[in-house]
Amino acid sequence: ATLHDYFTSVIAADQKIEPRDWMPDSYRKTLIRQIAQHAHSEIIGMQPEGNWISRAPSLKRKAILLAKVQDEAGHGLYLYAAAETLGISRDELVEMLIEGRQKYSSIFNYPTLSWADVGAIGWLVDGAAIVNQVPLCRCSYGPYARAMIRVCKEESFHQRQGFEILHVLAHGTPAQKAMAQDSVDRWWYPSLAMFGPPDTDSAHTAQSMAWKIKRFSNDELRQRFVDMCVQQADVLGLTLPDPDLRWNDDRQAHDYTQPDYAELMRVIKGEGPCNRDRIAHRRRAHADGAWVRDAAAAYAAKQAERQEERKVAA
Amino acid sequence: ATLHDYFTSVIAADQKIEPRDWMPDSYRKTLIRQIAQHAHSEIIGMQPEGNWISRAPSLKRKAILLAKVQDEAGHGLYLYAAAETLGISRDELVEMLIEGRQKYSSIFNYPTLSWADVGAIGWLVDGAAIVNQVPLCRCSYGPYARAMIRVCKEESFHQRQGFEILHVLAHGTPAQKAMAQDSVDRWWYPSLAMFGPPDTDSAHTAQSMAWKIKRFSNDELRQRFVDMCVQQADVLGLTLPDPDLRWNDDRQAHDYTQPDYAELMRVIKGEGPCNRDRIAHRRRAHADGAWVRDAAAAYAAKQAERQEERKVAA
Amino acid sequence: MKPTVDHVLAIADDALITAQRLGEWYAAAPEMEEDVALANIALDQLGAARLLLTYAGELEGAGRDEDALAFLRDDREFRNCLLVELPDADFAVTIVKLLFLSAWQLPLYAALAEGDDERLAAIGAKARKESAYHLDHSSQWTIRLGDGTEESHRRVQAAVDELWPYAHELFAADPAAPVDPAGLRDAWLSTVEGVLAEATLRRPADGWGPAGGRTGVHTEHLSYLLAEMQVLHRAHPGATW
Amino acid sequence: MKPTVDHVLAIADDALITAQRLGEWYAAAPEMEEDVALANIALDQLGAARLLLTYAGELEGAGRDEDALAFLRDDREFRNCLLVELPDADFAVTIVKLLFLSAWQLPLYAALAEGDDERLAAIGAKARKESAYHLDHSSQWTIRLGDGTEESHRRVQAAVDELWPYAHELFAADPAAPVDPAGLRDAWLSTVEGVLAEATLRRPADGWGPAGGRTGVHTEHLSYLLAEMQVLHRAHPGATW
Repeated sequence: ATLHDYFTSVIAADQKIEPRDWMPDSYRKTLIRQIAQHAHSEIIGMQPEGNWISRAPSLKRKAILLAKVQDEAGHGLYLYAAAETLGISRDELVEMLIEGRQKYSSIFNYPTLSWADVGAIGWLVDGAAIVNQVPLCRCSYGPYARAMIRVCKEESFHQRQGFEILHVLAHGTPAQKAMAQDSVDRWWYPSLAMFGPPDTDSAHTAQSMAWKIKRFSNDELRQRFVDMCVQQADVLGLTLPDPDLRWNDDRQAHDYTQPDYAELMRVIKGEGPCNRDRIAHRRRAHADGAWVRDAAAAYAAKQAERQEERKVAA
Repeated sequence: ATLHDYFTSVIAADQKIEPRDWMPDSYRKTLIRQIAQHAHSEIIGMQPEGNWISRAPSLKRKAILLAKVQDEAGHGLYLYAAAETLGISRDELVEMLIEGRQKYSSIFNYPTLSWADVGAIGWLVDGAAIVNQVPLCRCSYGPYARAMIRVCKEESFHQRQGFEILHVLAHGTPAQKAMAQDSVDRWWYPSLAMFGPPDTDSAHTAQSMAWKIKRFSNDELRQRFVDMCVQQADVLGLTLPDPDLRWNDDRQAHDYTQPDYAELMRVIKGEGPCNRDRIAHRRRAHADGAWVRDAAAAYAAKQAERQEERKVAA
Repeated sequence: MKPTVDHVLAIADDALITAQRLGEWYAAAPEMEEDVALANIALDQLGAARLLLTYAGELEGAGRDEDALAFLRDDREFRNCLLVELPDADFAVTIVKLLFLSAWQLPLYAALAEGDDERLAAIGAKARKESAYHLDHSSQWTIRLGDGTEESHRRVQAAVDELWPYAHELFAADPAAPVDPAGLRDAWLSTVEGVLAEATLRRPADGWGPAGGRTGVHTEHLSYLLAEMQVLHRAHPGATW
Repeated sequence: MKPTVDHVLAIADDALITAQRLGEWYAAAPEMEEDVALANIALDQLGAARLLLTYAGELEGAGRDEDALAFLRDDREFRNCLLVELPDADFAVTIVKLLFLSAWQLPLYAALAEGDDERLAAIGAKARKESAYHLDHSSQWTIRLGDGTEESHRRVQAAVDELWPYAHELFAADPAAPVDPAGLRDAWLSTVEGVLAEATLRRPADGWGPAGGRTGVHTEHLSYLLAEMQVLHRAHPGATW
């Protein structure tokens, strides 16, 4: 049997490919691209929410938000580590991010304009991420699947926190309720767009499904998300901004208006409201921190040298 | 008659020394030091008040404050111009300021902690400045005397504006009135200290008086200021924070508690609350603006060259 | 027909936010003369903003004066274009923002001065003269920076490239406006292209045009600006100053 | 005897303002691991602040909870030392501020943990463990920066020089305080001097010691920090979140 046959048989048996295993180059590349994009999304995703850390309206909310943004940094770290098992370094990946050669989730190119947006991101954006990611816990590549299990556990915690923020607002003062509704109005369609273009236009789906990296199509996942949200919006007492949203008894699912995919393409291309700010922020942090990283490296080298000298002397 | 005799006779006749006239080196140096310090004070003095431009509580107050800070820049400019008539360049003077080799009024090393401080600076600090400066309108050095006439006119306008700010606060809500009183409590003694050490300790007074640069002693001016403020504080309905302040019928003046001159000396030495911030701000502005000044100079040189070429070609 | 409140607020908020950003330069300009000039321009913009806000408040008829409108609206209620709220990262950005804005305000105020609405005509007549000075000042600096040193050329070109997309929002067609902004684009382009050419600067290609300011969907920067601008006024509800 | 409200507020506000400053670093630390670490420390400080503010509110007995104290006092009512409110101009400043603060918080919390007041003892017992981590983290970085490159040595020495005077305020004698700060100076000095020595850094001379924080006379920086921190809470009086 060839290496390729072995690879195929592992996939067919629903078992895991591990870093030590042979894998086709295109499988490796697809995974690197996807995991990196996922890691970048965690890192860039710190910005829109972090924007409200300094202004969180209560100390409890400030603590929860700080912890959430910290979790995102943590997710970024272990996703980069998962990507590194595929033979690429974090430094290379970060370089590709700040040079715009790799993408991150387009949703983070929208601005957070109010505190309610922190809630909406938790509820809708993290909600969509979970729908996307739960199947990835069974992904064929072991390190990615295991990272996803951990990420999903924390994400569902974040999603509940976001829901709770909106719930409090929606049951608060009229101004708070308006803030919550405004936020849902702005985040609904961008969240639907997070599942990517419709299946008819999706480039990578078939191969990824065959490799069991992907388990459901974009449209299947989007539908699942819509059905989930309708119920929760009802509990919140907020309206999803789609007049054509309704239960379809035949399909046993909700009919809904598709997001503006042309807008999605524009945002992916770089023309969202915040693309430049997000990348500029990352670049600035990277550049401003260079002297610190250099210092840490220089100190570590000196320490190693000193230890070497001590050994020689001993 | 020697040049020195002529100089002395002009002074004696209460006439003006002009830039073209011979003058003793020490007279020139004294004037340069004093005018430069005065100019620096205008420039550094923009900072404590400028600190409230962005937060002024009404648009009208914002406009008045912007205009005032602008006036200070203007005062700085014509005071530097007056110093330049003595054969020193503005660039040299600015250099001495940011290197800490020349002083500015120590009062600007106190922080502006509330909006009322904008009022207190106008009322007390500009008030003290006027008491100091009105006699300078008759100073023996012509360009300085003329600059002072213009400065004093604007300063008395500023002083009235400061008084008005405090008046509105003192007659406003309890919180506003408390803000005004707190501000007067903090600025009173530093304002008294603006007149310098007591006459018994003052180094430059005698010679400056003889030269008619200075016309009254520190203590005379300070007394005049106290007497003026007592009356105005009464109109404001605010208390000057000196329990021993009272009318002395024999002296036909108010007795009052001297400011803490040891504190004044510490602040002059550099140990006021804001000395470092003020100079750091000035340095940063100077450094950040270097590329702009370079560009303006380069452009001017190019233009001159082009004009030269056009002349040659014509 | 009277102009709508939102249309007047748009012009007012452009001026107000510009004044606020310029006010941040106090005691920090590259030259002392420029400290004076920037404060002057800030004062002009603030003056126009006050007249316009007062008029907007009267049109609204809900008893809001200039201060209520300036200090008690949140960012979603502000109608300024995004251009003016962007942070002034350096002097080049400040100058190019002012160039783009004043090259728009000048023909706008001129048209208002000739328009039907008496109040706007009076405000326009006053403000157009000031705009002419703002345009001249920012043009001269753009030229000096563009045709100055390598460093200044690089910086001002970067500012032009960065800000160009935000200019599109200024010209979004709105036939119901007192002056339809779409009609101002030719005058603007001819002014700005002339300045850029003299400054030896490259005119960026048109393309992406972020918008939203006129409907209250701003950048993340505006709410910080307002937090600072409004803090004192809001801390003392009902007080007079 | 119960501690006074002001004494508890002093410790609480130190922690709260520290958390607020550290929170500004989100997504901007030199390394991603450091993003995690700084958020961790911010969370610890915030956690201690919340317990202390709650206790201060109870001691005051006027019905103010942690949020009322955090969001509805103005800068003249804050009791934190000046050190913690200074802007974090670069990473070196952040680290040295944290070094100076945690080398003070650690013996303070340890002493509170052994003290008479049960509430403060419980808070101190929890917070001292966290302080030990903060001190370790900031010490390690101080050493790395001091003994790293020429550039990092220059920067961290500048931060030490700049901040040293502000440390004096921490030790102003106050025999009425739950723990007299004057008694913490020896432990602090021995810790900090040790770290500076290992970091090959010069220990500045003592001298000027700006103060005022404990009586509410702050630097000009604090009111800006509070304007941002409090803006949303204050915009919705009486709302719950």
